[in-house]
Amino acid sequence: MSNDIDEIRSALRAMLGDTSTPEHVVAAESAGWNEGAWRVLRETGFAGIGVPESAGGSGGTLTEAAVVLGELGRASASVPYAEHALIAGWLATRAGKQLDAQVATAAVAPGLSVAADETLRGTVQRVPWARSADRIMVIIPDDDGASVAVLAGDSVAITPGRNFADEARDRVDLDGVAPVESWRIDADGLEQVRLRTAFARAALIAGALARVLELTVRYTGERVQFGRPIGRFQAVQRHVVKTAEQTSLATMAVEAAAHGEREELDLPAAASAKIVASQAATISSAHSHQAHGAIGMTKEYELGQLSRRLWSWRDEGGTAQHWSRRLGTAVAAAGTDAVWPLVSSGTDAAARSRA
Amino acid sequence: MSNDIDEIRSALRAMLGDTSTPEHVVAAESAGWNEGAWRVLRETGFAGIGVPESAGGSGGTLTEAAVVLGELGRASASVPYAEHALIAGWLATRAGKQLDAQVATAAVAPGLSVAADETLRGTVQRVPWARSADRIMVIIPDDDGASVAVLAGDSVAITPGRNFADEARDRVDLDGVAPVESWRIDADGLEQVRLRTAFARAALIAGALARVLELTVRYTGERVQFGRPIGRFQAVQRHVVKTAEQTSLATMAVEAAAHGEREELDLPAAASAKIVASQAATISSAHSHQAHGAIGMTKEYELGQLSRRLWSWRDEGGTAQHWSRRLGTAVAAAGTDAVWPLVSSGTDAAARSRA
Amino acid sequence: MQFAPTELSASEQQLRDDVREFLDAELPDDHVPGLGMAAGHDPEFSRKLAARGWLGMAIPREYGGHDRTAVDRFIVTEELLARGAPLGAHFAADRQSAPTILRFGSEEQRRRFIPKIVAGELWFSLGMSEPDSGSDLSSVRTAAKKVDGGWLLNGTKIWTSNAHRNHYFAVLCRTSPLGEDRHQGLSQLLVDLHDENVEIRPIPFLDGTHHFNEVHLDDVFVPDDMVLGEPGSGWQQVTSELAYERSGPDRFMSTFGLLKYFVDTYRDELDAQQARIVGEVTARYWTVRQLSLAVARIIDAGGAPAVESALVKDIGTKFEQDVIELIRDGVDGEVDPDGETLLETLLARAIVSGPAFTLRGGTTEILRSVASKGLRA
Amino acid sequence: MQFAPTELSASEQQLRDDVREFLDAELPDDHVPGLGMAAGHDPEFSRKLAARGWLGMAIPREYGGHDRTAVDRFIVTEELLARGAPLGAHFAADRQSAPTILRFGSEEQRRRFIPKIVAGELWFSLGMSEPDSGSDLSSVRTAAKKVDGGWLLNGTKIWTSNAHRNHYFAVLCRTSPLGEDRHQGLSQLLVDLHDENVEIRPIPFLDGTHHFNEVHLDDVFVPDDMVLGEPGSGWQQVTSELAYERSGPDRFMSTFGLLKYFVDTYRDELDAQQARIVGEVTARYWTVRQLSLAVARIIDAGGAPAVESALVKDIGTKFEQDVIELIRDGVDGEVDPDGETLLETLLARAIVSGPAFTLRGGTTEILRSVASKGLRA
Repeated sequence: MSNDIDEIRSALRAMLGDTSTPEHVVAAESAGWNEGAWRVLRETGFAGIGVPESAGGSGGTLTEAAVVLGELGRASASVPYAEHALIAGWLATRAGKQLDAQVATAAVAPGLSVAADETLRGTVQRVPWARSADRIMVIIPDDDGASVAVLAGDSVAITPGRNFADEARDRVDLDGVAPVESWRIDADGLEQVRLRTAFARAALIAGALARVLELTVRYTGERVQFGRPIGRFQAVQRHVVKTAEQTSLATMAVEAAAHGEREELDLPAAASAKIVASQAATISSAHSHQAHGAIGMTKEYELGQLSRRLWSWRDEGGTAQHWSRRLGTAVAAAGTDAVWPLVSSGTDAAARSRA
Repeated sequence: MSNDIDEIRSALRAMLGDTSTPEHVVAAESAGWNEGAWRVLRETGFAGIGVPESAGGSGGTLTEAAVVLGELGRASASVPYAEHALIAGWLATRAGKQLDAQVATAAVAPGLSVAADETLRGTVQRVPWARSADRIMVIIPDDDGASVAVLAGDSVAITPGRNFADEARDRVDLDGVAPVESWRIDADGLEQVRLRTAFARAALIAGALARVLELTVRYTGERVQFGRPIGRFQAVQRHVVKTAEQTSLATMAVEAAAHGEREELDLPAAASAKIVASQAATISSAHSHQAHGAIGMTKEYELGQLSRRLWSWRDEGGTAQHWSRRLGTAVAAAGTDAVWPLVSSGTDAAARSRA
Repeated sequence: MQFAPTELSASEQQLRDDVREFLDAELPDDHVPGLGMAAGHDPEFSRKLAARGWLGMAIPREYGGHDRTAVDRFIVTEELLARGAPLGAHFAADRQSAPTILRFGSEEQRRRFIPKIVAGELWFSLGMSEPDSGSDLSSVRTAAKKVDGGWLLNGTKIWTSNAHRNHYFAVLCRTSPLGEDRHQGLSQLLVDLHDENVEIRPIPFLDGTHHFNEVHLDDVFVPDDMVLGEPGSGWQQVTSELAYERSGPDRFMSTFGLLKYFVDTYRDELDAQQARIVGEVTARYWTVRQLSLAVARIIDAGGAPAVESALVKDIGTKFEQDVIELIRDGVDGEVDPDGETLLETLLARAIVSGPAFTLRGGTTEILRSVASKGLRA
Repeated sequence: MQFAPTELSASEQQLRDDVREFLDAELPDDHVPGLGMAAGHDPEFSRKLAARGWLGMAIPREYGGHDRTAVDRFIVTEELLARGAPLGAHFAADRQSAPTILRFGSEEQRRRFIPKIVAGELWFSLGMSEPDSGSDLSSVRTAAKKVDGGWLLNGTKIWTSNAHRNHYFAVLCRTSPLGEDRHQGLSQLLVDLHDENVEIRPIPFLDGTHHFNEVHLDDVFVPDDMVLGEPGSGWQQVTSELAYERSGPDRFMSTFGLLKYFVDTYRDELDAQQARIVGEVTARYWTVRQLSLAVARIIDAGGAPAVESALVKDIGTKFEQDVIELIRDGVDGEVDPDGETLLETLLARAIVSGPAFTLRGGTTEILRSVASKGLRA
């Protein structure tokens, strides 16, 4: 499996080296996404990682999915992989359906109402990539779980929106839209959607941070001030080391949450991944920018494009604060004697569920 | 007035140089207070600063009181000046009474009940210096203000307690005690008690921090490692500068809150002083200890005795968090357009009250 | 350290009231506040301020100034910043160029430039940084060669804010070759940004906006009388200049609007955590402001508060960043760069600009070295 | 950086279960947890652990050890720390002295010391620091003069934890005069703390408790066979030794009890802010622990994770301090050093001890320099 992972990583890195160049990243910010990169990811099957082959995907577990997300984050590649494969693809598979879409996106949509004739009405804010999606999956939570409805992209009204990196986060208005298809999921299914959304953003963050660290190490090794590389100054070393530490934490939290051949994420691991990654995004961007000085504040230099993603992704899928409250409530409910078993559960989800 | 202040400061510093030597500080930690220093402060009248001469005090405003507190904090002098003069003395004066006490202390005591015959029953936790006080003033809040009752020190049961610096913070149990005297205060009076208590601890903190900074500058200038004073290393400079910054902030907040010939403290200024000073205590102690290394962790070295006081005083009189919530609630209630007038009110309490 | 709390005199309070009244009248109802020094570049607004006597306040009357104090200037500045007023056209010229020319320039330079700056008619950029010279100013490579009647200037300056809008900039350069003492042989030349041999290229900011420029100087002829002071005294000039710009309200007020509009948004439904945030931020603003004001008083009393300035800048710029994180915590959700409320708008811009607060005017690392040495003195 | 998540094997899980069961049985109901390495010094407890095979786990069987892995040792250690078990008697000997003697000592030294350490019968202190030598170990002044059959040792060691309770300590000293290379001519001597020429004076800790000592060496005779390895190889020994002690659970677990007893105290009335604190601390523990465990796996695979160890120590010790502040924030009141609950007791002790976490075993500043260089390699 670790060979597979290395292969996926190096193949993706090469592919994104061609399709998510600085020019592509700039162009994607006008378009709201990187269509070319997505097309290649689809053609090569990487877009289907995490979806079983039986359901039209490329197979692979959450570990492989995290590798894909890490490379996408690293390359600032604005593509709907998380929504298409990990949410929409996974929900369809779970319902025994094939997702027939070039670009699917998905969003939890508490603001929608379902009429007696099953048509949908209302507004969904900040739907990733909606303008480019031929299928929009809305997940409408209720007391027993949620209704899932698949909408045709051209059946809804879209108002473009964006995040800091100019990735599409669009408003979707539904005025009595009939879904292409719909079904029910239970509360566990709804929780998985939320955990997967958080996890996916954490994995993107970890990938971006690895690149931020490389840039910071390189820049501070090359930039000379007062006759020597600035990386020789203790004050700058502190920024580099803090960046490395946060990168290690985010990466470890993500990899450990996905570790094993698991199909499902659990709350402690996915929440921890998002909490640690979101905090790492904040701390690392402060230190890496301070180490870089003014050059880091320019649009051309790669650090800025990564920072703008980090500032978006730390909040998307739930803030560190949101997940901390959820995790803390669960820990307290489990009780005093469950705290250490949970903390020391490592990659063992079964140990967490017993805690 | 500033001449007066300089005189008070230098006279006190000399006096405490004799009565709060390292040996006295160690002895005070066994006894729970520094009786000798207090006796001299009484004899010389410094213990009465902040209480009008007409009421048996030495006169002076909150600015002079802050100077006294600053010197006491700086010298780690464990004496009941804040409680004796600024709370008990002030409450007595306000009620037109003379406080006849060698050592008075005071505490807000929500846990006490007053019987029909005016006797008191219940427990007051963590009363400063109770074991040494001949008069204990309890302030029992209710819906309209509070009852103030003066108790004889020998009429109550005392269980010794302490803070981190082994300053007496005793439990006082009342089993149907008849007060020596009692009266009512209104809600404004009760609020002043709380603001004065917070302010006094902030002023002690500011004084202690000034000394922490001196020690840190001196130590890092003298201690040699790798062939030069450690203060030449950027990493150590950062600790020194952060200590200086926090000292400046705490000192300014305290002095500005007291500035002018005011009799009363207002919520924004007193709360700000305690918020800023309590946070400064936490931040400075971290940086000063890191700059000092192991020597700072020993009982003999002066830094430790200051740190243990800072770790106590930051919480006593209300934590930074407590006062932040109170101040924040007041700011929000005053409304959007009042925010800037309040922030920019400077030393002008009238401007704050208009905000 | 010599910080003392200070109260505003009656005339200072009057000045403040006047500025507040002016801003109430001048700023439109739909005014979108700017973030501190990065606020809008509005020549008309700057001229109106000048007409009220609020530019060049601490400049002598003989150069068109108003002979007022550093505290008066502080009061006007903080009121402008509190409202996010469009001070971009005059700010650098007023804060830095006019005092520098007054202090180091020839009488002719003073008469030529200062009255126009004070009138809000002449706008300056700063020309210190270079591609290979950031904190280490003595390593600048831009150089001027002596020619008949002046100098031929070649090199590249970078991070030049508003060069595309302003009239002049002061260029730090070598006027004699690099010798043993790196600090010798530097000068500042006052260069017309509209000169045909000056090429200005935008450096797009992180979010695509245009503040910074790269300025290429290709055989720009600078007459002798445009050398600031004596040739070779550039190092002394820029180091004292850096001290001017350190501790004013522009070093802690950039994100004030976040507090104001946070209160505006949540005041009726403030939860305990949000109340705590409002209280903490308010307390710290109140205190930092007093420190900054105390420095202005020291300057007015003829003091040289170098350590105090450095400490206040370090405290203030870090605080500006802390405010962003504290308010973001209170908002607790996705920040929409196209958000509909002023709070959302300001927060989004602050997040993107925040890293620069501790870089401009000398990085935190350099400041701490200055402060640390001063504390031992 | 080469951190990889790792799962515990069935036998590792069994070991953990065994340790948990042992601690449930051995720790009394009224056990007051210690704070990490500063927990109680209880020879009987250490001997019981030894009897279970849980000391010297990674030491070869021929020296009385158990030929187990760094991960096995990690598992035992973290379980002990999670319970605040009294590991003070054996901890330094087991973590540091036994592996050092194994690696650098003579065969005779190995046979003489290691089996007793592994049995929990022989306790070691560390003798690196001196009054004038903190982070800069090469500047030690303690010196040994060659005499017939051994060395005469003179000098003073400081911050020697538990010297008043332990049997031996390894003294870093000069065995040949300071030359051009400061790192040459240093050796470690194994010194009997009960020698009549060794004087041990307590250095009271901040709160009056006794952990530290000053150890005076006045013409202490040390036989030749008590020089660790070859004379002159002390520098290489201590620098590699520092790497051992960097990244284990003792670097992030010292304040774990705060989380546990915070949950215990507030679980039924947790407000939103407290829930947030519990969640954040839990998430960070879970992640830091995996990093530390990953280092143990690298060691077992024969790797040399110097950078990883330094990063984990920096992360972990800072985190131990952060936990104190986060939990203090959740308690929000005066902390009573004589408080009645375990939460109060632990919190008070943690506040007083906390500053030491980022000092012991090499300060943060030194670590960052190590890590920074490694990241470029």
